[in-house]
Amino acid sequence: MELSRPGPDAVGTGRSRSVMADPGSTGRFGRFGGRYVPESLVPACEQLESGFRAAWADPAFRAGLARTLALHAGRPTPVTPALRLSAELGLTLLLKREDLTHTGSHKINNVLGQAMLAKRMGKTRLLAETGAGQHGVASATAAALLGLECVVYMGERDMRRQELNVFRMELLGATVVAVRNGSRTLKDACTEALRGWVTQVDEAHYCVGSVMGPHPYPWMVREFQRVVGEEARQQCAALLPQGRPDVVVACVGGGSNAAGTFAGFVDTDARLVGVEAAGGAAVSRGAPGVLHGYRSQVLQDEHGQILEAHSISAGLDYPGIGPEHAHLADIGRAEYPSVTDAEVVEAVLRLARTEGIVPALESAHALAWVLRAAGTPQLPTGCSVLVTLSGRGDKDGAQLVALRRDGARSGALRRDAAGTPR
Amino acid sequence: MELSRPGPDAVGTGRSRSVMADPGSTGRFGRFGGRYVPESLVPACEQLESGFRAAWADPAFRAGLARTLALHAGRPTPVTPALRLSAELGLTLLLKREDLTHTGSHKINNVLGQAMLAKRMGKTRLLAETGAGQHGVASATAAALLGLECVVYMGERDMRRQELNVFRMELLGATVVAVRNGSRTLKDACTEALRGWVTQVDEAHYCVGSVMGPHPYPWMVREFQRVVGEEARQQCAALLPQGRPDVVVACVGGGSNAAGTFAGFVDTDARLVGVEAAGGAAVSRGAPGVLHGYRSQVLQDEHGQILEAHSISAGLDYPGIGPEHAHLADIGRAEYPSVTDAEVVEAVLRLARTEGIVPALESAHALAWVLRAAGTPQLPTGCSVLVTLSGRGDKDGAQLVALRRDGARSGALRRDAAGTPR
Amino acid sequence: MNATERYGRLETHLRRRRDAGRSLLVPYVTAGISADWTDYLHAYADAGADAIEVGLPFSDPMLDGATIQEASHRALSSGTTTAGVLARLAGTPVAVPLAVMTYANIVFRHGAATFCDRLAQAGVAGLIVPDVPYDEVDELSTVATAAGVELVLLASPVTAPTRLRRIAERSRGFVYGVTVMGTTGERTGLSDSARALGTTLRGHGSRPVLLGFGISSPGQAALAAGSADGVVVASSLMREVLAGRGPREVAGTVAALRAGLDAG
Amino acid sequence: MNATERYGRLETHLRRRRDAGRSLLVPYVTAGISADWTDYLHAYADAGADAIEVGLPFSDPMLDGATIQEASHRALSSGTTTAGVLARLAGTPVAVPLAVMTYANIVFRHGAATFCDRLAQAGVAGLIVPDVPYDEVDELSTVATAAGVELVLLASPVTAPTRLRRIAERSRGFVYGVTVMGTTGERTGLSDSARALGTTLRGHGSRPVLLGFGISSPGQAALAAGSADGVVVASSLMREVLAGRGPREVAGTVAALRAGLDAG
Ligand SMILES: Cc1ncc(COP(=O)(O)O)c(C=O)c1O
Ligand SMILES: Cc1ncc(COP(=O)(O)O)c(C=O)c1O
Repeated sequence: MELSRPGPDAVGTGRSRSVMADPGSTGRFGRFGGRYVPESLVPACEQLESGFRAAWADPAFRAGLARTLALHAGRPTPVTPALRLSAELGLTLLLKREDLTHTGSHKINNVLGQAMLAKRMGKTRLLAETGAGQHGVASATAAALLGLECVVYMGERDMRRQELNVFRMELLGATVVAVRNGSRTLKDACTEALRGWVTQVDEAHYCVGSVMGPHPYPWMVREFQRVVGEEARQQCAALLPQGRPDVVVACVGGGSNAAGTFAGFVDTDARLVGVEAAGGAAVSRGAPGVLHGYRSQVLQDEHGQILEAHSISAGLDYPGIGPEHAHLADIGRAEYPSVTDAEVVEAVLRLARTEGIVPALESAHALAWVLRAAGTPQLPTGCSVLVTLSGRGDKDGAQLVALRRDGARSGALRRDAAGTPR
Repeated sequence: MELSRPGPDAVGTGRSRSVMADPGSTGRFGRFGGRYVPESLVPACEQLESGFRAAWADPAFRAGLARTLALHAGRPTPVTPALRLSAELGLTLLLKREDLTHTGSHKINNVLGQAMLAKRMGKTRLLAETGAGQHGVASATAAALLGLECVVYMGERDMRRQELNVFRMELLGATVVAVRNGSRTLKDACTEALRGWVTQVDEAHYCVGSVMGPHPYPWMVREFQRVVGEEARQQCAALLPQGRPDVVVACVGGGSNAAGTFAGFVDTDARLVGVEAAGGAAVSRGAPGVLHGYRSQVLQDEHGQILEAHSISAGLDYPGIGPEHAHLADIGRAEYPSVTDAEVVEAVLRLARTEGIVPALESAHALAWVLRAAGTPQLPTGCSVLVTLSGRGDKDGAQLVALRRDGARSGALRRDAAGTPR
Repeated sequence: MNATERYGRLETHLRRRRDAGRSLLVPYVTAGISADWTDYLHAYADAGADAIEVGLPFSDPMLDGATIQEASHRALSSGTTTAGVLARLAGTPVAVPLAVMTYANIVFRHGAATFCDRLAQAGVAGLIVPDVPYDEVDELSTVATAAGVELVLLASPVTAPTRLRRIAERSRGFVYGVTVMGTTGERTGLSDSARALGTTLRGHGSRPVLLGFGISSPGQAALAAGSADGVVVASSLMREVLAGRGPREVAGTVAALRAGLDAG
Repeated sequence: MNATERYGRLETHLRRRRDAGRSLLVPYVTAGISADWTDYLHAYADAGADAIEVGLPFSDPMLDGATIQEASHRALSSGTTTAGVLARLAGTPVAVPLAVMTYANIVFRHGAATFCDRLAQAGVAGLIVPDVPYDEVDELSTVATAAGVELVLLASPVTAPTRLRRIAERSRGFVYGVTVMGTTGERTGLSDSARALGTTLRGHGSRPVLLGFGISSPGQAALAAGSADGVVVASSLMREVLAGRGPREVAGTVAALRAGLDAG
């Protein structure tokens, strides 16, 4: 695909404004989305939808959320020009720094929104699912800040792999529930959280961690993450001569950081690129299906059984993708390439050594695609690229150390290579 | 000691402006400071002093540093009103959030300043000492960003204890040199870094990690950290009815976050409190001495042998204290109480569960003093307190988990207690 | 029998029995749980089942509790597929109507119409899809009807009154009243809200109303049948199946439930 | 001998020998390195030392390389203290003058004046404090003079010309030219800058100029003595001491250095 190079007048014009808009009461994005939940959860979803509609239309709620994001979570985050890497790649690379938020990823934007909404709706408890623990830690954080209880569902296998994050959640006062079903990982934690919600809908809000789940979640989470794209758009306007980047790139697990980023640019002519993990590429390797309450592209076998995703990054180890992304792919407004684990490790190293930033493995997917595409017709020399760095890599240290020990996936991590700037 | 409660007119008046000023060519703060280095390092210190004087007087340098701090490191950091904890303590508690900076502590302010200065002076390599690894990671980060080489000296014992941070430094392209002398910890790393500097003064800048070392370091590092106090002062003016906090509190290892914070308030009537670790309380338990190139209060035995500090937090495990702090204590402008490891663990838990912030063990010292003093004449009900949260607690997770396993220092960390909000 | 002839078989059958004064009993089995799983169907029918719910296993059974999760997992692990189950059912005429219970993803994998046609071809009368609620039902209900499959809708204790009426009207085969806020699984007693749900649903027409989720003992079944037309029993039976009890043995439990209902 | 009488003893002694055409040799030993450490002093003197540098161990010896660090560490570990060392020296008259080498913190621990008085009482003639550079020397130099202790100043290859002159003028006992940018420790050869340093320092007056740091072999010593009045030798001797060689054995090395100097 050739890079589209619109004239300046095309910015903010060519695209329909109805893309990434309010999906209405059905929660549909084209053929995707919806609300595939048991009847017992329908009232809760309806109540949440109307609660969110009211809050989102209430300037006081939005001001309160904005204030909390600013005073507590550290917004706005900067857009950093990656000067040395840009020079190496022959393009202008800008990084939206969600790694600098409180708790270290964009997840906090969403959980603060949902926690404040839950409190406004009179709920006293947050439920959350978590894989690697990032969303769990963020949820526990928001709950502590607002004086809510917090119960986090986590696969037993993930709990063993992420002992530290389990500890962090407990430190924050949350209760972590071990999920012993199925593959004992994220998808089972989601399922279990939905089950748990059914039993406590009155007092509990289920704080979904990405743009997935039944309506209104995909829409609501995108709106809570919209701040990423809106800030970035303003910041790009100040940093780039042409006012907006040619290409906007974000990694996609469920797709919340990508959705928030894209929301800021969907009405421009910027190309939108969501990068999936090769082992969890729901758009290119999935098929339409229903999982965790919504219809989307889902990794599944020919019989309709959900497949486990496999990625070096726990946060992208999810077999679905937010329904709005499936729709954006359908209509051609965004593309969803995927990158391999080895490319991801290379990208972590490359950014660390050129810009002094160690990105989360998740975020490094977006960067890995840029490294691959730079200088090809996909990303021609001289173009400008905004990459959302969804989170920081501190959490991945132990995993990378283990990788180096095994020497398995990437020669780039070997100790002898580590000392040499590349 | 009674809390001073000045009238509003006292703000910015009562105090002499010469406190925390330029210490001149001798680098003296009262009877402390100076430049106790071998003759072979004197020219390098002099060159550094004049290089810093020139840069600091150059608006272009300061603008460049400010831009890098903003675009890359995430400044300004917010001041967060700790609403729930304030209510519990009966006072107004504000937190200056250095934990939200890139790499997770105030250390980045200093290393970016020094790295940019080193580059301006034509150096091609940064040397740094590190204990827990925070300053080493920050230095490696700044070096990567500016395209400098980086060599980090680290005690062999600390390297074993902090494998992850060693890995992070290597990931960032730094070379970590194991120090096998003496106690094989921070103080030996400092000594070894000074030794290393002697052999490569032409091409290398020694990037000292706190307000210590020979002149101009204590002054220069305080100036690079001044941004913490100046931002906080402005932010407090917007947040507090009386315009400035009654008490300003920061933890003290070498004392850089405290120095930067105090610099913003020294000319007001705010009380200044630097909190040391009970096992590293250089002011209250040290004696005047000379270590690592400067004269100050130093933990030592009656024969003049330096003692190892012992604290739960690696970053405060240092037997000296910045000379300007020793001077501020001398003249009574600041106080330096100390807190125990057990109080520190309690403070971590308390902040985590009331505000959703897990502070670094170092930073938790400042908070622990507030918890102890709240409601006593030290911090009477209704007063306002600014605490600098110098860093985030992610790095301490493994240590706290180990503590819980041992059940040694604090019952508060036991698993059964963890689920219950306190 | 073509689709149109077949359509309504489940409901007709249940109505007839109910109208004869019988409390309805619909026991459950997970398809593929053992090599001889279809023997449970015959044994259930012989023990007094009025219809049988056949679980088509799904990897992520959102509305199921630990027992049926485990059963689904086992069935899938031993290679159970939708195609295989339906082929088996097609070759296994059972004396009472069957309703398949599965999740939306299984239904939509190759298109809902194709799925319903295959059900019909296998002789299955009804379909229960707990994660397709009333608002999402249009597409599925159209193709199910076209294929001659009765789409059973579920109602919960928190479903709003008008919505309950619509569900009752739109459901085919029977109306499935979910007695608890929670997943499938054994519980003791029967809540007031469960009884109220049965009563309300019965008030919205003459279609049979069955209560399910958490009903395990004959006494509970009898209690439930007091405010509905009958019960669905799943987890308590599957616990026995998982424990290795064969069709005859589990049928003993079904017979006991039958007796409880008949006595109640 | 009171302070005033004593003062200048080290320098007078070294000048006299130098003026007699002798290249000066100042070997080093770490005080407390072994129980019999004072025997090294006598042995050194007998083997041709013109003065002896006695290292007073410090926990954080910034300017010392691995060998002397290890020696300091061993001495401290076996309980060596300043007071103990000085008491021992007071009871051990040595045939040549002694200069104590230590770090600022040891000097300032109980006040520089007290420290210098104690040195004098122990019969020590000179003091070398490598981490008190020229700019910081006022306080110490005043009290040392008052106590009758000659404060030896150091100069390095990168010290600026005017500063070199001031150091040479202000130093007492001798001027210590540090030959390398680096710590103590053995090296091969001798750099041009080291020789230039010796030459420059000698140009600033008649006070003896010794070169030190990295001088280990008799040949190197002779080379160094070509552009200075003599040498300080430390690490190579301490390596032998650490290896367990006794006073007589190490004195053999001192004698070889003496021979090298005399031959050069
Ligand atoms: C840093 C980071 N980035 C990205 C993701 C993926 O989530 P999403 O696709 O919703 O942005 C995660 C999930 O845990 C994450 O931790
Ligand atoms: C988070 C944090 N706070 C405080 C300190 C202590 O340094 P200083 O006293 O110079 O602020 C450290 C040192 O590593 C640190 O990492």
